[in-house]
Amino acid sequence: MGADLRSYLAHVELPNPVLTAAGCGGTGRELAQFFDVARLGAFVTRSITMAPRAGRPTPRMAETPSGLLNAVGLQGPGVEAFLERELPWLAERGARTIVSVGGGTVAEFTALSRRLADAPGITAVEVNLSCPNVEDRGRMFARDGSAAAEVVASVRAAIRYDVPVIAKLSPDVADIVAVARSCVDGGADALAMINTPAGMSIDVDAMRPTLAAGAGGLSGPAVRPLAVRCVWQAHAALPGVPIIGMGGVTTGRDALELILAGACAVAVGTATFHDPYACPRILRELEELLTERGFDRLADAVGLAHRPAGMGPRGRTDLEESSL
Amino acid sequence: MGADLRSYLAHVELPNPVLTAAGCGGTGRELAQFFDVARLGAFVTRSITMAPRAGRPTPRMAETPSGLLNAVGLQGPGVEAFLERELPWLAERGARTIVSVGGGTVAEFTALSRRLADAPGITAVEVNLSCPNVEDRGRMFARDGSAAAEVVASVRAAIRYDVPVIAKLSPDVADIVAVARSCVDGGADALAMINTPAGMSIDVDAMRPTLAAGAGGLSGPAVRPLAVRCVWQAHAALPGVPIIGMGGVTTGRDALELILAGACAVAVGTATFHDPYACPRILRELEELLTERGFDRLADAVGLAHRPAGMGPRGRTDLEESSL
Amino acid sequence: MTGTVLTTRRVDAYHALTVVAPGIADRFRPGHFVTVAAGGRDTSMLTRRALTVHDVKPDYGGTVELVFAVRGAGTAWLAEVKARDTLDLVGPLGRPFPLPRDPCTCVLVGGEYGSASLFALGDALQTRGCRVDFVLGATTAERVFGALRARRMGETTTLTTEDGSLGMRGKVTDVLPGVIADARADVVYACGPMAMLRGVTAVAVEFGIPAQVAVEEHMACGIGVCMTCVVPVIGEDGVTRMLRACVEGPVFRGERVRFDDVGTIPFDALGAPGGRNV
Amino acid sequence: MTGTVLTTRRVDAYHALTVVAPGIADRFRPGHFVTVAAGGRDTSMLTRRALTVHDVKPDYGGTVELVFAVRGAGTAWLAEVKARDTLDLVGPLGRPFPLPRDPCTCVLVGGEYGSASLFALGDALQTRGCRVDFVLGATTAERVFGALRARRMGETTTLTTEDGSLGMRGKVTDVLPGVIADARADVVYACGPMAMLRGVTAVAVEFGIPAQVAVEEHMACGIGVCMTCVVPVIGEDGVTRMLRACVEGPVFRGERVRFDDVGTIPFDALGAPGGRNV
Ligand SMILES: Cc1cc2nc3c(=O)[nH]c(=O)nc-3n(C[C@H](O)[C@H](O)[C@H](O)COP(=O)(O)OP(=O)(O)OC[C@H]3O[C@@H](n4cnc5c(N)ncnc54)[C@H](O)[C@@H]3O)c2cc1C
Ligand SMILES: Cc1cc2nc3c(=O)[nH]c(=O)nc-3n(C[C@H](O)[C@H](O)[C@H](O)COP(=O)(O)OP(=O)(O)OC[C@H]3O[C@@H](n4cnc5c(N)ncnc54)[C@H](O)[C@@H]3O)c2cc1C
Ligand SMILES: Cc1cc2nc3c(=O)[nH]c(=O)nc-3n(C[C@H](O)[C@H](O)[C@H](O)COP(=O)(O)O)c2cc1C
Ligand SMILES: Cc1cc2nc3c(=O)[nH]c(=O)nc-3n(C[C@H](O)[C@H](O)[C@H](O)COP(=O)(O)O)c2cc1C
Ligand code: FES
Ligand code: FES
Repeated sequence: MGADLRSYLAHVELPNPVLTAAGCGGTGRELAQFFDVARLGAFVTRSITMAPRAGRPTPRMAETPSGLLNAVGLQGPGVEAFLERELPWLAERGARTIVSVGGGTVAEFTALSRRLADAPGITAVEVNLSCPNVEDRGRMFARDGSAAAEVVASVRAAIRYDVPVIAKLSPDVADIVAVARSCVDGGADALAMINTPAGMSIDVDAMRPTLAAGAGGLSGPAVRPLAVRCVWQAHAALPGVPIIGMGGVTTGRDALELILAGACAVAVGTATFHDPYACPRILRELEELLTERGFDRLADAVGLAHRPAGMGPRGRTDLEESSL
Repeated sequence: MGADLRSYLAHVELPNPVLTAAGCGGTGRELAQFFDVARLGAFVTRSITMAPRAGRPTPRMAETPSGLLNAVGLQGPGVEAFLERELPWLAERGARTIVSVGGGTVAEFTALSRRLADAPGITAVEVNLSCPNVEDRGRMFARDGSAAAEVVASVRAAIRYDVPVIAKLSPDVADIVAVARSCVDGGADALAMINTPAGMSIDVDAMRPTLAAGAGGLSGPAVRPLAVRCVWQAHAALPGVPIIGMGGVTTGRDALELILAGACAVAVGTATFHDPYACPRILRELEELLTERGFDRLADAVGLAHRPAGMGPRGRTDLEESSL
Repeated sequence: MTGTVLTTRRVDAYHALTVVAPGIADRFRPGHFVTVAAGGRDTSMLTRRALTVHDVKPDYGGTVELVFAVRGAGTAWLAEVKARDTLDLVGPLGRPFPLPRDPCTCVLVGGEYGSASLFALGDALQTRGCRVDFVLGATTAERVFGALRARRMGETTTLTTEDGSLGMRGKVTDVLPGVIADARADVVYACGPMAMLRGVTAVAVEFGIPAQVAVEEHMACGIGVCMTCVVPVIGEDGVTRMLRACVEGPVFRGERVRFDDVGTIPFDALGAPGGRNV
Repeated sequence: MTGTVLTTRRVDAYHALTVVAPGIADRFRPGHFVTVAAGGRDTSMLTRRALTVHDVKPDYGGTVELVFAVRGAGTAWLAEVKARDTLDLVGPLGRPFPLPRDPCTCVLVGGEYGSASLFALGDALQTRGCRVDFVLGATTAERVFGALRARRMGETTTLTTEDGSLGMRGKVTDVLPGVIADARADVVYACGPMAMLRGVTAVAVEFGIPAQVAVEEHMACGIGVCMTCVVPVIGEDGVTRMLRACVEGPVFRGERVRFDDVGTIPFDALGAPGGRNV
């Protein structure tokens, strides 16, 4: 008998804690050739925008040591096409769908959330706060606690009360806890971290930036130490808030690292590019690791690495970390 | 005939642009077994503090994918011992010495700088702004532009006018340019970036943080995309300010990447742990790359990747980038 | 999806690997590609490398042959792979070359290692009773791939090199009009660098015949989930969309690819910036 | 500093590699270690692995033998190295075991792979006319390294295993007092896990004889520049300092190492927090 892998985002139960990361699982159809998307804890969509978006010019990717830079620019068909062609397909397949939303103004987030409010088959809404705020010289919402909170509040107000709203944060801020706290105060039911920090690579032969867009977002194992640190800090400061951890998870051990730091669910992005079966494999590996360590419930492992020194390996279980 | 490799930190000329990174070259004596430290553009010391410091408990290091986490905690003998035993030895050897300074309060930075002011053989002073500000609940100076500027101003006031003061910044802020600008306004003659962003690793067997200190600083190739981005942004915003680029430089190509992004000198940290000869090797490789690309002067390559699209590879040379 | 490497060899400027991969060989159709993991365990290289399948054979349940040039760290690693090593492959991927329903005359144009995908295609076309003519080109002789095989298989084979070291001096597009005219070709198939595909398409358009071209864009996943490999392509409805080369291509109708705009977002593309979008 | 691997073999629970490295063999003294680059080109592993030099031989200008247990990714990679591969080594590093000026009786204590460093030491001691007795221990029989060689070389050899599968059931410290007493030992040399070194030191202190112990701390550089490998050691002046195991050790006088405080900064160490420091 394996461990009980159920994970809770506020009151919403997921059968297991392994999700796709936003923008890394296509529409779901592409992955369905490799495994049944209903086996995911949830499928997280790329960030959906109001209107169709063509994204950034190519090259959109550059490989860096243990990392990947991308500048896709939220290419997508817009919310109407998403609701018509993508969401119903996911629902049909029995996938739980977390819809990631992106926008350039608070008004746009509001409009988008209203459009999603009545759509059936949405398990949760994830707010991609790493979008440039066009009303603040393109500064990312995630870089500014109050702007982030305003967006979260606008989404929270528009979305049905029983659909959790998740605030997705970037690590490149001076104080991730402050931003996280603002978002929770703004109504976020859960946090997702980390989105990609801004990075850049220069082609020393062409003597120009490798990406057409110049800068891009860094993902993959290179950023895992940043992700673990952010999850740890947020969990320490806001122990009651569920956290979806992500950033460089490629194995069950990596997933467990984030869980021990305080994540109750884990999303897999770049690893899927290398291994299309990454999500189900990581879930299987995680389950084995939990069983090996004698856990009956995933929830007992969440945040366990925070237990004070000197306490045994399971010292945390009675703290009801699982009440997330 | 190789390219002219001279590099300028304000008015101070260095024979070449390859430096050790603070805290990664010991006292200089350790490296001298492998190569002549006078062949470095400059030797940068670990961050010197007023009093002796024992640093953090062990384990102080953890390997991460293409990265290294460290939590050494500025172990060192204090400024008196430094001036007595370390600086004279470097001067004797003919090394140009950039003294990195660390402190917990503005007053301490001031006192330290005064103590260094009269010492002979100091080529420049680098201010390690990634120190926790004990008067602001341990928040790093580098995370707050005005605190950083205050420290820089206090050091600048104490140090002789002809010794450049370099502000060393961390990437984990929302706006590196804002912090850089504050430091320049506070009197910094040059910038050094990047110090290590905060990261963490958890031992999934012990189910505890791998480092005794919990979190640590992430260095190595994993962070190079962050370093390139920071150097690029700072150079774009402050084109006249010399930048020492660092973060994951392991080869001449990596060094050239930072130079094309806008660094006029490059520091090598973690790479030396893997290859004690890293600095002279990187210098040799850099020289070859510059020659292959037809550069007569290093200065012509500085920031070259910023030239507008459509311009030839050397389109920037007439912009007098070299007047740094 | 790991396969054992059966043989490795050098073919002029290229490396060729034959890998036991029945699952891929079984489903292979000409124009398919695979992605290969480079660097082994603990590598710092995260992304797979896309390589066209050159050939499949029934040996050992099914093998695939890959032909590649060393470009960066990943292909340098692949070049050092030895027989009996295992290789991690995903595939077959992409939309293969569409085959004509009725017998017709086809000119197959290959640039550099791009020719690698043309021989399986030639076989399939000939099986359907098509006439096949080859035009292969490269910068220099040792970078022309498959000249011998083309000569054996093609009704005619024309070679070009930019330095004149093999065949005609010049580019494939210099000789293509003559080959199309002589063969009275009905369709052109091409694989090679973007600039060549653009030229080949222009020639085909001039002759009023379709061109089927296999494009190359930087790919991070090869399975359609990352959106990094997009190319501006005009749809049936006349609207330009940024389509993924890995799943909506790599083979496109040449006339539909906006070659001049590759590496940009054309202002009139669906969702281009400046419209009413975010 | 690359050397060609001459032979690889398994020795019970351990792997042994012999590498041609004249520059290291020449300067070797017992207790020295080397650092090895793991993972090859394009690896994601940045730091070298520290391994004690087990043996040096004059063959091929000079070879070094390393003995190691697989622990994590780096040693797993090393375990797959084959003869004729090249290995990137730096060394010899560290302060070797100090040798007594005059002939005396020495007990050499090794735990797990720690015994590897004791045979070259035993040779050197015997050359100086010393008597050498061995005490080797491990958790279980196959993790006791070098029992045969110890038996050939030592005046006496006592083995211990925690599960009793070889020699006495128990720890080296259970038998050490007897061995010291019987041999009337003048000095103890030890290499092995920290807990064992602490125990050995305690026994030596009880007998009033010096212990020379080779410690193990996590190392990022091995050459004294990174400050990650520190251990609290009491100086001649009575002041505790955090000393680098790689250059100020790995061999320390056991009585000077504050074993109970390893992994902490003792409150009375020079520059400990809470003093008048930053
Ligand atoms: C559909 C398709 C089929 C291909 N078939 C072949 C073939 O049969 N033979 C052959 O030699 N080459 C082929 N290529 C090109 C081949 O994928 C690149 O040469 C290779 O990925 C370069 O990897 P690298 O590690 O040597 O270079 P690096 O520059 O180190 O690669 C860095 C990253 O960029 C990506 N990348 C770099 N150049 C290209 C490129 N041109 N296309 C796609 N991704 C790139 C790599 O996948 C990697 O993720 C094909 C490309 C595509 C898209
Ligand atoms: C002076 C000295 C001599 C040693 N001699 C031997 C020997 O002869 N045989 C042997 O089997 N082992 C020896 N060790 C221990 C050996 O260095 C570690 O087992 C090895 O580094 C683990 O690497 P890994 O990749 O398997 O583990 P990982 O856990 O993947 O290593 C991660 C990082 O931590 C470091 N690290 C982890 N454990 C240790 C450790 N115990 N000591 C130092 N660094 C560590 C590694 O160098 C690496 O940088 C010695 C250690 C020291 C300090
Ligand atoms: C190609 C690519 C596209 C992405 N698109 C989105 C997106 O649309 N919305 C979003 O919130 N995050 C997006 N991300 C960020 C990921 O969801 C994730 O936060 C990040 O990649 C770190 O996880 P990883 O290291 O597992 O990839 C994208 C990442 C990549 C690599
Ligand atoms: C072990 C270690 C110690 C360091 N000590 C200092 C220090 O004392 N002062 C400082 O400003 N930076 C210190 N740094 C940061 C480096 O100077 C450098 O900014 C960083 O490591 C990035 O460069 P790298 O990737 O080449 O190592 C240290 C880094 C490491 C790895
Ligand atoms: S390569 Fe990822 S979508 Fe095409
Ligand atoms: S390992 Fe770097 S100082 Fe000892």
